[in-house]
Amino acid sequence: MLLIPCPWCGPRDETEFSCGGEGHIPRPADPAALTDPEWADYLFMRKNPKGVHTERWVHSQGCRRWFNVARHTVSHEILAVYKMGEPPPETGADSKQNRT
Amino acid sequence: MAEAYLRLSALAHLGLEARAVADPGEAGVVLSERPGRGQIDLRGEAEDAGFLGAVEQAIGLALPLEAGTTASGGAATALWLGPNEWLVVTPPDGQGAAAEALRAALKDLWAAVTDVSDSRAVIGLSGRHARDVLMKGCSLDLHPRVFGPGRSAQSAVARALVLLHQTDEAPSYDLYVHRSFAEYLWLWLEDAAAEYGLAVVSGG
Amino acid sequence: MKKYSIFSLVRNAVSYHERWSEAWRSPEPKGAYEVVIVGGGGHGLATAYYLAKEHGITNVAVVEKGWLGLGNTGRNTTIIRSNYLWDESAHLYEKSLQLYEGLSQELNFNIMLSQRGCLNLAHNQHDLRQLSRRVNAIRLNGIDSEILTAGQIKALVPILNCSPTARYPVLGGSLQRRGGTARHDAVAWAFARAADARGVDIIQNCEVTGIRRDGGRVTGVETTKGLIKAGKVGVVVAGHASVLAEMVGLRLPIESHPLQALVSEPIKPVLDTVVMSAAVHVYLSQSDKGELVLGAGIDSYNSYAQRGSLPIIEHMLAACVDLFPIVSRLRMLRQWAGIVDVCPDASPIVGKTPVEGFYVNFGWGTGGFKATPGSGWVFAYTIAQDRPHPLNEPFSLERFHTGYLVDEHGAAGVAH
Amino acid sequence: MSPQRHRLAAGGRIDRSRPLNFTFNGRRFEGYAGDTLASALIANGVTPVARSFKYHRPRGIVGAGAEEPNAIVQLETGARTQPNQRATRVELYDGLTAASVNCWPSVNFDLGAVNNLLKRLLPAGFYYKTFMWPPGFWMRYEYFIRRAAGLGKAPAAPDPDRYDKMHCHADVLVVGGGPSGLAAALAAGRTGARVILADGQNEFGGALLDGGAEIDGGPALDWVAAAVAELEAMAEVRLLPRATVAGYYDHNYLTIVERVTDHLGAAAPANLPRQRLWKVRAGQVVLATGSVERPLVFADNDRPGIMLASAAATYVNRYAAKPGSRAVVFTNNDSAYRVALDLAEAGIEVAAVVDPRPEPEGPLPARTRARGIEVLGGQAVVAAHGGGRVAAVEVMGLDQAGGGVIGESRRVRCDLVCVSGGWNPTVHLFSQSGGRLRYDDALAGFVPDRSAQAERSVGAAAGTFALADCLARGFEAGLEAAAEAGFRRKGRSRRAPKAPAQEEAPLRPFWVVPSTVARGRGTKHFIDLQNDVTVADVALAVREGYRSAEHLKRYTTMGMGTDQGKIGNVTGLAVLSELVDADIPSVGTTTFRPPYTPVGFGLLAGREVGALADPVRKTAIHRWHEDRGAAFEDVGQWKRPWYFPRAGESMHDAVNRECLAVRNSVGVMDASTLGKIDIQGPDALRLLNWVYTNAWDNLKIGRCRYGLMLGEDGMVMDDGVTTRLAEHHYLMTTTTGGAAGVLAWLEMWLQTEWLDLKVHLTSVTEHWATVAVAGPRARELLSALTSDIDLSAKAFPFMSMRAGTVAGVPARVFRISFTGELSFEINVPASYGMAVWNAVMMAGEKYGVTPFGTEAMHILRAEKGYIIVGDETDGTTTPGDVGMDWIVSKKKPDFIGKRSLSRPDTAREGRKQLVGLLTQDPKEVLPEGGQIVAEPEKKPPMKMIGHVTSSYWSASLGRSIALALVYGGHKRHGETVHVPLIGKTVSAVVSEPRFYDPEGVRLRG
Repeated sequence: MLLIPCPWCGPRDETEFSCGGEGHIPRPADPAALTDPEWADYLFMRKNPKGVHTERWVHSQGCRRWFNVARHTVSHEILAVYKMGEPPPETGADSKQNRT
Repeated sequence: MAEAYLRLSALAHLGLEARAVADPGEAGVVLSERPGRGQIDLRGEAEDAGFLGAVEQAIGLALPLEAGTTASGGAATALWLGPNEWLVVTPPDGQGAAAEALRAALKDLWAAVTDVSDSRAVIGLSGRHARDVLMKGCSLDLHPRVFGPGRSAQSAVARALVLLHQTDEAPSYDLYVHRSFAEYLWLWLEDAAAEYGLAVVSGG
Repeated sequence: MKKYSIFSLVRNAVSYHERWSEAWRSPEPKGAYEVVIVGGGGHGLATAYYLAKEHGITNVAVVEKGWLGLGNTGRNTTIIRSNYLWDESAHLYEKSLQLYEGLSQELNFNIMLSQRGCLNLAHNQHDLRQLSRRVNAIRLNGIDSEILTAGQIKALVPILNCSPTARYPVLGGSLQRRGGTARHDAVAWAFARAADARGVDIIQNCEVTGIRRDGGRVTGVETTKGLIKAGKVGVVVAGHASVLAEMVGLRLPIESHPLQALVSEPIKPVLDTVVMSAAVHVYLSQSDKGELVLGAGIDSYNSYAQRGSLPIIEHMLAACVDLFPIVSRLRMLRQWAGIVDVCPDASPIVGKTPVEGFYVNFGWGTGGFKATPGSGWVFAYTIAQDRPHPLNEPFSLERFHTGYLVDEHGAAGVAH
Repeated sequence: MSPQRHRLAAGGRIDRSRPLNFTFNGRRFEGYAGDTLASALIANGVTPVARSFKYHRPRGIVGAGAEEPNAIVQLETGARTQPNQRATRVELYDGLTAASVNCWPSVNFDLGAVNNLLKRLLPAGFYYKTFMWPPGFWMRYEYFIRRAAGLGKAPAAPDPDRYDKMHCHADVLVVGGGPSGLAAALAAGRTGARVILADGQNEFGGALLDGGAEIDGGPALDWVAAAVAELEAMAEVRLLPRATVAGYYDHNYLTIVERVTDHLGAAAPANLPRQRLWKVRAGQVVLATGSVERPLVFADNDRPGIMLASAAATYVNRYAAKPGSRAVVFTNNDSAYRVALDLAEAGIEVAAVVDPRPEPEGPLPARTRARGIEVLGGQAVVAAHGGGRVAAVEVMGLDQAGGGVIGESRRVRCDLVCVSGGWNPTVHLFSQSGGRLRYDDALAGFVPDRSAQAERSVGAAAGTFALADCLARGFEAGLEAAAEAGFRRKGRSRRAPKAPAQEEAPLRPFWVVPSTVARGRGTKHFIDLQNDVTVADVALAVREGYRSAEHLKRYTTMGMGTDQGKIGNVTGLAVLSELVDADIPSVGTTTFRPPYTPVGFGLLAGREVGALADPVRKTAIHRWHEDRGAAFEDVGQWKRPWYFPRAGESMHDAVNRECLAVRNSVGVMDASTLGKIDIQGPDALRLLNWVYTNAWDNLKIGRCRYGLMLGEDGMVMDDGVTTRLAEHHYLMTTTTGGAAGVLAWLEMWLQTEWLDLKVHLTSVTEHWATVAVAGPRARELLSALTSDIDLSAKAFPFMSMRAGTVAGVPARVFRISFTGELSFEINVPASYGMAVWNAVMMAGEKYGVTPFGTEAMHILRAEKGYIIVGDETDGTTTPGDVGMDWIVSKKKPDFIGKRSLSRPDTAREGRKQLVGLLTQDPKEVLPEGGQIVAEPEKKPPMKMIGHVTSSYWSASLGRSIALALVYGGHKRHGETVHVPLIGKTVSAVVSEPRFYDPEGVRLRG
């Protein structure tokens, strides 16, 4: 069971959180201007890397705050936790590099 | 305010007052319902000194800014809920005046004052095995080195979300739980406490 | 292929079983094939078999990075059924079930298809409405399905807690009598043996590291055993779809999650039916060896590790003990997880891609095992004919652009 | 009762002053406190104790711990019966009853043993090759196979015991209370760190419990006692005996199974749980899990009386029980020489020590010879003889390579064979933690290599066997672990415990003994005793291409038994490596998965069963409903009153009465479960415009508006009424089921996307109780309860809100309607909910006010054609599909879900659309979920054009009504469609989905 360091509450069990999937997918500014495939890309297409994944979590049973997590999808190691709006830290999150 | 006799606490139907004993004796775990507290959900910018000052002015309380801490002042206690959220707990029927004072003080700021007094029931848990009972359903580290008097945390106890507040060294705890989950949590606590001996006391 | 039968068993007993031959060869890869199938799980092996059998294409290699059949093929809870809501799914899974029904004889390998019935429980009024909609749709699609009352369910599964005061009371259920289980390993082995007998090369311990292209056309695969040329490449990799797709720059609407399962210690028979409860995320059956086989819901986060989180198991077993009180004193012997590739509509992607000669078959989520022969059958057709069979046409990648999704969360929401 | 014939007169850790009675296979025996069931059976000379899984061969006790493959018993009877218990792990208590599993009629005469005669027909995987004819007959064969399979029996009744769970945090968790673990715990404990020491046995000491060893110049057991006493006195140390660490999960999360009362039998105190699951988050872990001896494999090595040498020593030394009277020790290493000496010491004749090493030298062989025991170097036991028990072994010389036998065979009479093929470090938990294993040639076994988590292995688990090294390394590891967890040694340092050095010669890696008969011809060399997997089975698997360790395991079932192959797996790998001509590390080890030993389902479920299975959420008015005999329906975790039957009424009667009351007079409903979200902030309006399909700009203070919320995929997600309370203050309501989800959804957007929006959201669902008063006389009723709210249609129009006092309680009253009638929803703080409900009931008495439940509510809204999210929508339904294009703003440039609505399939004509259905026979009520066809005469597969989403008997209309989603439904009004059911087809006409007061006159009245 993961131990996730909430940026506010500190380390808590995974069960207190909800996973919001891949992070850093901004909502398109003008969806009407997008083609159907472009819109589908925003809606559905995901990196799903085998390696470091930057994803969003919310401390749903605690302070109810959303934040970003960089986590390895094989070792489950959490490499970084950072707030919404902040850029991902350098963790080698390029999936090509970190295929194991 | 309406007549108090019209009110029913979340656990009134369990007949806890009738079960209450004056002296818990050898019981390892002591439970009570602590009804009627005023509760206000307060939102505002923790970085804004103006907000903090206005709150202190209004209710005589410096809001706790560190996660998991509490602060008391005036007649109220504030529990940290999030980086911009607190639960202000007042004595019974104190929420109206406190909310008015807060609203007046914060009217020009981006803040929110919401009376949630009936949202949560409060269950008092004490006795020498109080911590053991909590550990059965709560994954927080409650060791005195980590979680002592004055600490609070939102977490889960079994399958209910709970705002936990340790009120003394004994340790004694107040468990704030959403009203509709209160009966479930009470029954769960009774079951978990069975191993240590249980006494119900009056918490009014 | 030496035929398996009771007679061959007796004959070989005389020679102390020293004369059995390999079930499949382990050849080194040739330099080129007409078709390379990436992924030696059940679906990939079935694809190769049907390419050879139905389309006469035998110059085929199946490349597998590890040993065949040890991914999700060997990690699922072996449930087979075709009781899906939408026509598109119902027809595809029913094709698969029909192929399963003759598979032991066709492949001459006992896959132990046991059509002991698959029961879905309803615990509230909403469940009952959904169940009725599903059963009516399945029936009108010509597939067997029936609604059972709580009383009929109690008679069928005596160990089920049917008390009206249960936390999750059993208000009714649907039964697909043709549903059941099969021996998962045997399905992979049987397809491997039969494909091999038709000339397919099964190449184990051969990991694909790149896809060769010439312009918009695929020309082969780079592997740890060297370049293998092929005019057509079919990718059938559960739990690794995104990794393979990235090799040709394809972005997928897929996320990979752990799906957990466990078995109890073996006990004498107590459960003859497969029982599933979507509401409480429990599904269980009893294997021929006597183990109760239980599956849970997926873990919420992306993962390529074949392990999951304990709370999922605790939650599932609590519901299970409540539904089946007598299992409380049984014990969990092994727990594990598979990696399931989940699409937003809980339906697979089987078809062509923008890259010519590059075909994909993945995203079966939690329900791949039951689809094994059907998936292989339609995928072989798609590769051989360079166009989807009507059965898999709705399951294209383009559906995510048009919005024509096949939303099977109701059927697949609880994993199987 | 027979005396304990095989009990030694003195010694052991049993308490001879506390005899205990027990029953095994119907016979009564006596043992002592401190015995396990296995040791008591040995003390009574009981053999065989079990039959094997496949061939039903008689079997005896092989081990003394968790590794036991054979002695699997059914413990107790009735509701407390427990299948598949290892006799070696069952502590004896007075009155214990146990029986062998999987044999009939008895363990001594088992009809299943016919399989042993047929064994040549039953090689590994035989079932894959047969039972295929005639087609479709598999399930008939399977019927018998299923009945033959399985070990013990499940109880027939619910479990009367209770189970507990405990979350726990530790700086250092030490797994295993042998010398290494005790030393580690002492070292860590002395730093003040929080330490947990868990051990599966009833007392700490591990292998030291077998006696003999020396620590710090005295008997090791004295040191153990002192160490335990010191640990017990430490405030931050938790000692858990009878506690097996079962699982090692991500981020140093481990589970421990504590057997709290299992060893007490009927004497177990009623207030204690039977078992407790400790869920430990550990800063650091020290794995001192020891090792398990492995056997040497020879022909018919499964005969009762053949056991692990260490187990024999344990029975003699710890339990004072004699596993035989004349022993042969067969070993490839020095450790079993100690066993030979112990046996001799206990008065058991040791006929010989057989050792494949050509010239066994060193102190232990020397002492053995000095004791007068014959040591047969360069030789091996090639076969065992005997039926119910081993009677003799055959010993032959080995050639240099160990691959063949030489010389004459010698028959040695014995009733006990103690085998030792070396030791496998218990690396299960290490492997579970993700750590990588390494094959150690000297040890001929796998040892921990690279750690994946904050953990270290010590002692035998790390391949360190000498006691002195175990103590030193354990102590050091304890200090290291504590230091990494932030605790340094305090005050004067205390030295590690010391033990005298021992000299041992290296083992000779040796797995399967060759014999004069080709393997698999006539005799059986067992690798996996529980699953009856032999060397010939492995050879067959390899021959057929099942060459990976994992294929081998699955094809032969090796290691898949309840013992998980703890003693046989490495041997199996060795045989495999020999057959495929590769070294052991390259054929690999199988992955160890949790749990280490089986964990009870009931324990994992904990107390979350029965009444505590899942929270039952109840409203503030629930008790009233209950007292009035309401029938409830589950909506999520809530219990909602479904209908309120009066005496003698059917559901149908009650619901009709409730509906008519609302249409004709007044009804009252508890609507407290609807979600309520308080929205405050200058950007509240912007938020509403983002998340709802319609525009909110012109909503006046005190007015309400209905809103539809979509997912980003354009599909209907939730709906509800939102009220503007003040300039920047709104109250949103959601569906009951959507309450938590909608709040989370809004928060997600605010916190992850629209960080600049100044809005605060607070759930107030639980703060308010909601009493909905609906019907033409609602106004009259309410007017008796309020003096400060003008209820007139003009002053208080439809879709508005007024604050005031109702029944003396401050309230918000919303004039909104889900029934189509004049309706007021009174919101009061939840603690007043019951009082206000009662006041409404009293005030309504003269109007015959009728409480109504969710069923009547569903009918009333269906008559009006109002959708219920989840019934008329299913996650694939757009606003247009349910005829609600009118609420989708064309002017707003964007809102959540807007873009998806213009995708080709979403915008397409002819999608499933909401219609009404009126059956041709007005008495016929369609079943909900019925599928609709246009051509009923066809046979399946039929083309389905839609389905019934809601269907009721409408008492108000005196006929049935239904809502349905039908392809192109909006253009089908007036068409006749058909719903094929079992045995009949019902025809209906497509209509507008509004059946009652379509102009909405009543609700505005």
